[in-house]
Amino acid sequence: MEIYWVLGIPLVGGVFLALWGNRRNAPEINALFSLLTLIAAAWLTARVIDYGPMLIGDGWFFIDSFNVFLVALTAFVAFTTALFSRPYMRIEKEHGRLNDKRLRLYHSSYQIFIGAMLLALTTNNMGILWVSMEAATLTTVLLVSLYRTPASLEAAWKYFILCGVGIALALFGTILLYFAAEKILGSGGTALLWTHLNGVKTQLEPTVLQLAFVFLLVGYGTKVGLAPLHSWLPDAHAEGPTPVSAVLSGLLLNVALYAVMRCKVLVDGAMGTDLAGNLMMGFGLFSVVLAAFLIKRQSDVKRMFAYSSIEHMGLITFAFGMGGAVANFAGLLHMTMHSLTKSAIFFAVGHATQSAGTQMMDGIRGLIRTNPTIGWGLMLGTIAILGVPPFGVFASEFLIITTAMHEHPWATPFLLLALGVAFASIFGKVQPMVFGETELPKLPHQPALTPVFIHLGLVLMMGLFIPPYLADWYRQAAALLGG
Amino acid sequence: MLELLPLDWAWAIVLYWLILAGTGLLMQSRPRLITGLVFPLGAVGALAISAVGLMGLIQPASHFILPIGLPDLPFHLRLDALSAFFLVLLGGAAFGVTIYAVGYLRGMERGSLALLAMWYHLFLAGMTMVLLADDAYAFMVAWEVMALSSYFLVTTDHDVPEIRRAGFLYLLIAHVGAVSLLLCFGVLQGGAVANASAYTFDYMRNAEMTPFWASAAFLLALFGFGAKAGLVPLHVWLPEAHPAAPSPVSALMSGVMLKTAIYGLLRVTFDLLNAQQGWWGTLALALGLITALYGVIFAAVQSDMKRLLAWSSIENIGIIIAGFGLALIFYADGKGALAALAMTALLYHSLNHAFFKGLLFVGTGTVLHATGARNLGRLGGLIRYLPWTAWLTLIGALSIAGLPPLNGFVSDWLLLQAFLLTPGLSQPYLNMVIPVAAATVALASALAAYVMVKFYGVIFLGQPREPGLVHARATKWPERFGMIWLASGCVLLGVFPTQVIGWISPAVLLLTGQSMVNDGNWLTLAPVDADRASYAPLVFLAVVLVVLLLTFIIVRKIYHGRVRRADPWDCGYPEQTARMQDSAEGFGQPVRQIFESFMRVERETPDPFDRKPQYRGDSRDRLWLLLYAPIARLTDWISDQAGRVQHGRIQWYLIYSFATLIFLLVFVTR
Amino acid sequence: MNAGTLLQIAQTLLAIALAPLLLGWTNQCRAWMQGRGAPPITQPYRTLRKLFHKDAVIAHTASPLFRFAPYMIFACMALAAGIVPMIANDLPFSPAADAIALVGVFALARVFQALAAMDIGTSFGSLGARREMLVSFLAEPALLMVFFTASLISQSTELPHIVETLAHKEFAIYPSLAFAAVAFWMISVAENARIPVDNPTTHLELTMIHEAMILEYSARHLALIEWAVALKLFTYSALGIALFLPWGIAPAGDYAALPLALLALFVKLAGGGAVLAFMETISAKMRLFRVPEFLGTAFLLAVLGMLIHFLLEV
Amino acid sequence: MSLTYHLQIVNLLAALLLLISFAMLSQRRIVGLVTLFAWQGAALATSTAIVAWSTGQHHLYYSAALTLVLKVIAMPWFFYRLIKKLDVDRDVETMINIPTTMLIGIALVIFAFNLALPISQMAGTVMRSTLGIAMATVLLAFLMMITRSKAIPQVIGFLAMENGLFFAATSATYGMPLVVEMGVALDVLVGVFVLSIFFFQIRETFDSLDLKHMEKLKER
Repeated sequence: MEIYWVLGIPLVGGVFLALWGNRRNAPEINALFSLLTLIAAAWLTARVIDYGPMLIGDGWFFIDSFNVFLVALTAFVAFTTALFSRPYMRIEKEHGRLNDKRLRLYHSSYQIFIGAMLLALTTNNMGILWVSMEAATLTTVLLVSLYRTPASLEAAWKYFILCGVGIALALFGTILLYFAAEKILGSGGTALLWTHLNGVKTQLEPTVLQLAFVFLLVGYGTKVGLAPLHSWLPDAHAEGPTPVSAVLSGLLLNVALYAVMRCKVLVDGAMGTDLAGNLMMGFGLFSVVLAAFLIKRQSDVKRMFAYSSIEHMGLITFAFGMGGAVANFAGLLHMTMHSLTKSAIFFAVGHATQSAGTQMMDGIRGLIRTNPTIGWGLMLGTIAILGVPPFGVFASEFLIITTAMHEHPWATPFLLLALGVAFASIFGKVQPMVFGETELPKLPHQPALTPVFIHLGLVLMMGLFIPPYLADWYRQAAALLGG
Repeated sequence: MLELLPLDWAWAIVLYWLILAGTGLLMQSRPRLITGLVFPLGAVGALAISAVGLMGLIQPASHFILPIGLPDLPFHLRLDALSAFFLVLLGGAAFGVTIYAVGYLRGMERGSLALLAMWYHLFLAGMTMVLLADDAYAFMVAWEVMALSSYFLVTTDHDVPEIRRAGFLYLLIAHVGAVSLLLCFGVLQGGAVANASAYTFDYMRNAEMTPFWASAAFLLALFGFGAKAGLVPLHVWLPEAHPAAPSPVSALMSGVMLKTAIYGLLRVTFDLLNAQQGWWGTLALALGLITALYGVIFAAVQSDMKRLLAWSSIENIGIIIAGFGLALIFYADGKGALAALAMTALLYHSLNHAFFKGLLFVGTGTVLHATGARNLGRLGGLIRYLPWTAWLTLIGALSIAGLPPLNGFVSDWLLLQAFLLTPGLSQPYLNMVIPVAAATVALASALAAYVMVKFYGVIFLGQPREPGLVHARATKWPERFGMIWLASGCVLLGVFPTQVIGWISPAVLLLTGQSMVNDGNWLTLAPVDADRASYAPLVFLAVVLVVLLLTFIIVRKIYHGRVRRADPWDCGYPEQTARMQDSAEGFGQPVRQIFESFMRVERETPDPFDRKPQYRGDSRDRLWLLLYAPIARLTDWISDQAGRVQHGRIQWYLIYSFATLIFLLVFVTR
Repeated sequence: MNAGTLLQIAQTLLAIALAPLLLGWTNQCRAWMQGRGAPPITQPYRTLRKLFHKDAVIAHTASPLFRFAPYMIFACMALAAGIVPMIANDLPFSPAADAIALVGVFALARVFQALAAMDIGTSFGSLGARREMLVSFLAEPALLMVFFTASLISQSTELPHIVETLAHKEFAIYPSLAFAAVAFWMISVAENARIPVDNPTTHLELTMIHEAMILEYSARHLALIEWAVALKLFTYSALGIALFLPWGIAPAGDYAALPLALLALFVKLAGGGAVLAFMETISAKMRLFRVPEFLGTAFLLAVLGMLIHFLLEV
Repeated sequence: MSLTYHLQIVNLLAALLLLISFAMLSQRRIVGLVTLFAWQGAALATSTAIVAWSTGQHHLYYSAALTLVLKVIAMPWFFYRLIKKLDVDRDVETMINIPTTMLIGIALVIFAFNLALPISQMAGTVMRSTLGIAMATVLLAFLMMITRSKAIPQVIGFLAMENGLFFAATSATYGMPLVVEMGVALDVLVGVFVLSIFFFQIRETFDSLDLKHMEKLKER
């Protein structure tokens, strides 16, 4: 039952906000809808924790501990982002970068975007999964080009074309999947239901499945931002409004990776080899290294953190590729930590860029002097994302690296190199932004930094203490992923 | 009622420090309360922790599990003799320094004072946790908390670009080191997948390892801890970061934080890896000696007092690591007793260094406050204006120069004795070469004396080089008390070595399986065998004092004590100005001339018509150019190449996707 | 208060008393060899007496450390003299400090000397201190190597035990000690501020090392320092004797041998002084930056001695 | 027996599809491209209809109708209007010259067939070889997107890709579940709608639809 609330609220919200237009209280309404979604998601989560995995709507929706934790995460970050975007968008409007029309577009498609992601997470039908991924892409295209600047248009165009092509390939993969499945499950609706596929995965035809996986990996991988399919990501993150960047790298990437993982489970079952795992490890490693070296040469702060998202997605993909209880656990943990931390960072960065009036890092100096909260938020967030204890990101990196050390020692030098370079580059660029002399003005509005510190607080807590039920939840999910 | 083990006290104190950190932050509006209340309380904690350490030395190892950390891996804590010894070190030094800080930090800008209070106590807590941690995760967390808090302490006044640069360099190298430690633990934890209990040190102790992986683990550990300890060539951050921090923090970093690296090295090599192979020791010995020499040479040519002390810390770390290598060689060769001797020497030296380096750093802090100058060229003659500081610092300077009967000499002496015993080794090469290596230690300590004469003489003796110095005024009582504490530590450690070694022996026993035999009685120190060598500092001191008094009395009794004051004679040169004294550069000049090959010297010679000529000779670390600059260039080059990938043209991006797709299709259907 | 302690005190006092005599003797020999009229052998005593009687003149800028230093230096030297076996071999005090500690004592005295020199803040004071420390940090490792060679033979760093082994065990020829001896000679020349490293009688600004440090001292302070210098020379000579020609030093508890030992000591010292004077006459003072080479050679010889010990005598 | 005819017809249409893809690859004028795209849609619709009729999969009729409406009527018409409005009907200069593109295309086709061979062996459906053709169409469309440097041709390439997918879905696997196809169609529609918004925005910002103006965002 809750599931319909979870999916319904955002869609209703989207439509409502589209009609309501940008009255004074539109941002609050947006936040309200997100809150409701969060409540519904919490409710759903509670149900799943109590009763375990469940099929809803005669098999159209399937909730297990793997996707329910992503649902919860998505709803939560969506809510905090809505909170953050409230003053942020106000300030943007005062700066004259946005008008009512665009804000209306922003609010409604924000809700629809969230809805689409939730649908992608909860559906049991690989086809619907694809459809909702595509829907998410389309809505975000509008969000990315919100400013209508040449740069933002270009970014959106690249985003659209590349992800469109990717997603089309994913569709081909899905078709191949169906092609393999219908011989066993017979044609008709059931042949694309993940639960059914999962039941018969050992009988599926390996040769078809491996082709299917290639298409699915390339397809959804484009949205995950795995190198060398990542080219759209930095542009889209850098040119879109900051709340959008936050949800893009905080949520959308996760959802895409979720899709990949669902497919991987099937393929592993069908082939019995760890081909899928190896492919993912390769992609992951390459992304981590390439991203690290690209970070080094960034001058635009949002672009830099976009690359860092690529790096972390690569790390997660690598972890999932290794498979095994510990690695999967670490991967899931890292997913959570990354989306919390990265969105927090984007919040802080957003206000920083507003107060400086530029995204160029040379223009942002000595935040601690003028806006201490922003400064500390950015500093702590950066430290957290760089994997420095006691923040949670370190916990997952700890597990990933130590596991890699005895599973695949050959990979560790690359990981080290990448982590080192990334640390040097990011920290070396952030430190002068936060510390030192400055002539930046203070922000006109009180910045909305509660989300930042809520996120960082959670991340810190997870680094020192992971609540038992949360841990069990991760363990179950990790077990589902197998590998 | 339950009786509390030392361990319970220990982590209770950690908690207490965390709370203090919180209060420090909250008291932003009341700076007087921070200096008047928070820091004294912190000092009490330090005293308590050293008491806990003393208890822990005599009691058997105790375990405790904190219910935080990773789900399957809560924080395992353990207090054994080794941790206890380093707790004593930490507490002892930190107490003096913190008391000192009470006076030092008065009148600091309130916002940064609150932050400082927070990070300071976090720093103390982090170091303590490092010593208590008994599993890889807890250790890493504590380790990085320590690094992070010290980073924020270093960048306290971050308006200065050099300080920002120093902080960045520090944190970067610390992080790289930490990652290699992470790998080290990954290796140690061996093949055990999927059960987090494999991350506990208990598991690692009993893990079976092939020599190859054991060596890998050792090298990783040496790299990681070496990066923290400032082992050449990973030392570059140290001379930048330690001077940058406020003096009490510099004192803690040099005196205590570096020792946590030594602790980790001992823990991993002796406790977890059980010191299997001799060549590890040889490597460590060589690196240690190089570090010692390198450090002291650069200390001799510095002209910034805190930077000079930082370099001298590198030297001392080098000596300690050399002792570590020696102990390792002996141990791997099955010479337990000798290993115990070397181990005692290195632990003793760590303890000593904590005290005298702390003392010297706080001394410079006072000078800095009184004069506002860090450059030796602007100081001089302060013994007249800051008598307390001057005399107390003199004790520190003499001890670090390794002069009897103070503490620096004891550890040097023990170390040299250990070197002398190497002919007992089975490898012919080692027992020929190592006594020669001892000469390096001797050279290093002799140079240390040179450095200290320069340091002390230029700051406190002679005539003031700046007219303003005559207004330098005396220090506040907390500062004095802190310095007295540290100085008396130096003296006592020097005069009662047998008792101190008695305390240390449980730690030595834990590491080497034997404790150092003391063949002497309560006042003579005689390692291994009284006929070999012995040293009785107390007698020594007594005799010196007696002769001193006798001479004094006789001279005064038999002859008169008349004194006439006059201008200095100085070979009858008519006019004397302060600028005629040796500048710091001048004093370092012989060393620079002899060891010029190590450094890149940038000279500024004044032109002949300059009324107020200034000579500046700046000696730079050549390793920076040889090692770090190329790495930086390489990464830049690679990232430029990577930059070409992000071409900007959508067709290219499509081609990437296309190529990937085709490649994968070929790959899977091959 | 047993005989050993008495002997200990006696020896120390003897050293203190005789030290200026050795100095006087050396000067006399040198004067003869240079064909000058020699001062009487007791000249140093007279100088000391004269100095003690004078009023001390101290610079305005002098700090207490300046006045404290001479006593400290003198005490250190007396201590050193107490450690080294000269006539008898059982010194109850010797366990308090072995050869390495002896090096430490010399270092202590030197540091105080240098600090005191810097205290006034004259150009020459700091110049002298700098040069003194330079010489010392080069000499110390070499000296240590010499001691190592000796103690590797005798398995001990206790001077009495070394003497014991060399003099009273069955006689053996140690080629390593020959090298060590030469090294030790060079070192002690440097440490005692003699030609060719330094010239004790010059006040030529550009060359002086030790003299530059004590320029500001006068009267009793100067006297103490001069005495300490003589004592240092004496101790070094005794040290050389104990290490390289220890025969004649009375073994522990053998009081009958004492007179003979005393006689032997006189003879050896006289010889040593003469040789020192001779060397000083035939050699010229070297430039300051040749000193590292000089001491480097000393170090090399000491190390060679040790290696030879490993090759031939183990 | 009658199925063979259908089979032959569908195969014929498949071949036609492939041919049209090649034609698109070589077509210079945008209007021509749109026409070809319309034809491709028509072929697709017919084949779908035939499959539906021959196999009695009734929901395929819907998708056939959908295809007809969307890809044969709506979109081409829309594109014609767009081209008129923005008047961008000029020769499209390609990144690689046409003959080379052709050669690459042929290589791709061979590759696709070999790829599909093992699968179509085991294909339970009547239409064995169609999967290979579908894959070839997809790849060719991809190639076309790469070679064209103007916005509209790129989009048409994108849609042609969609066609290939559709063809695979319908002929190789008797169509996906209806919901999915509806969803897909909806997405395509929305996509085109979004695109049209784009075109105008791009046009008014860059006053041309040439992608050369959109190469600012890169590592400099």
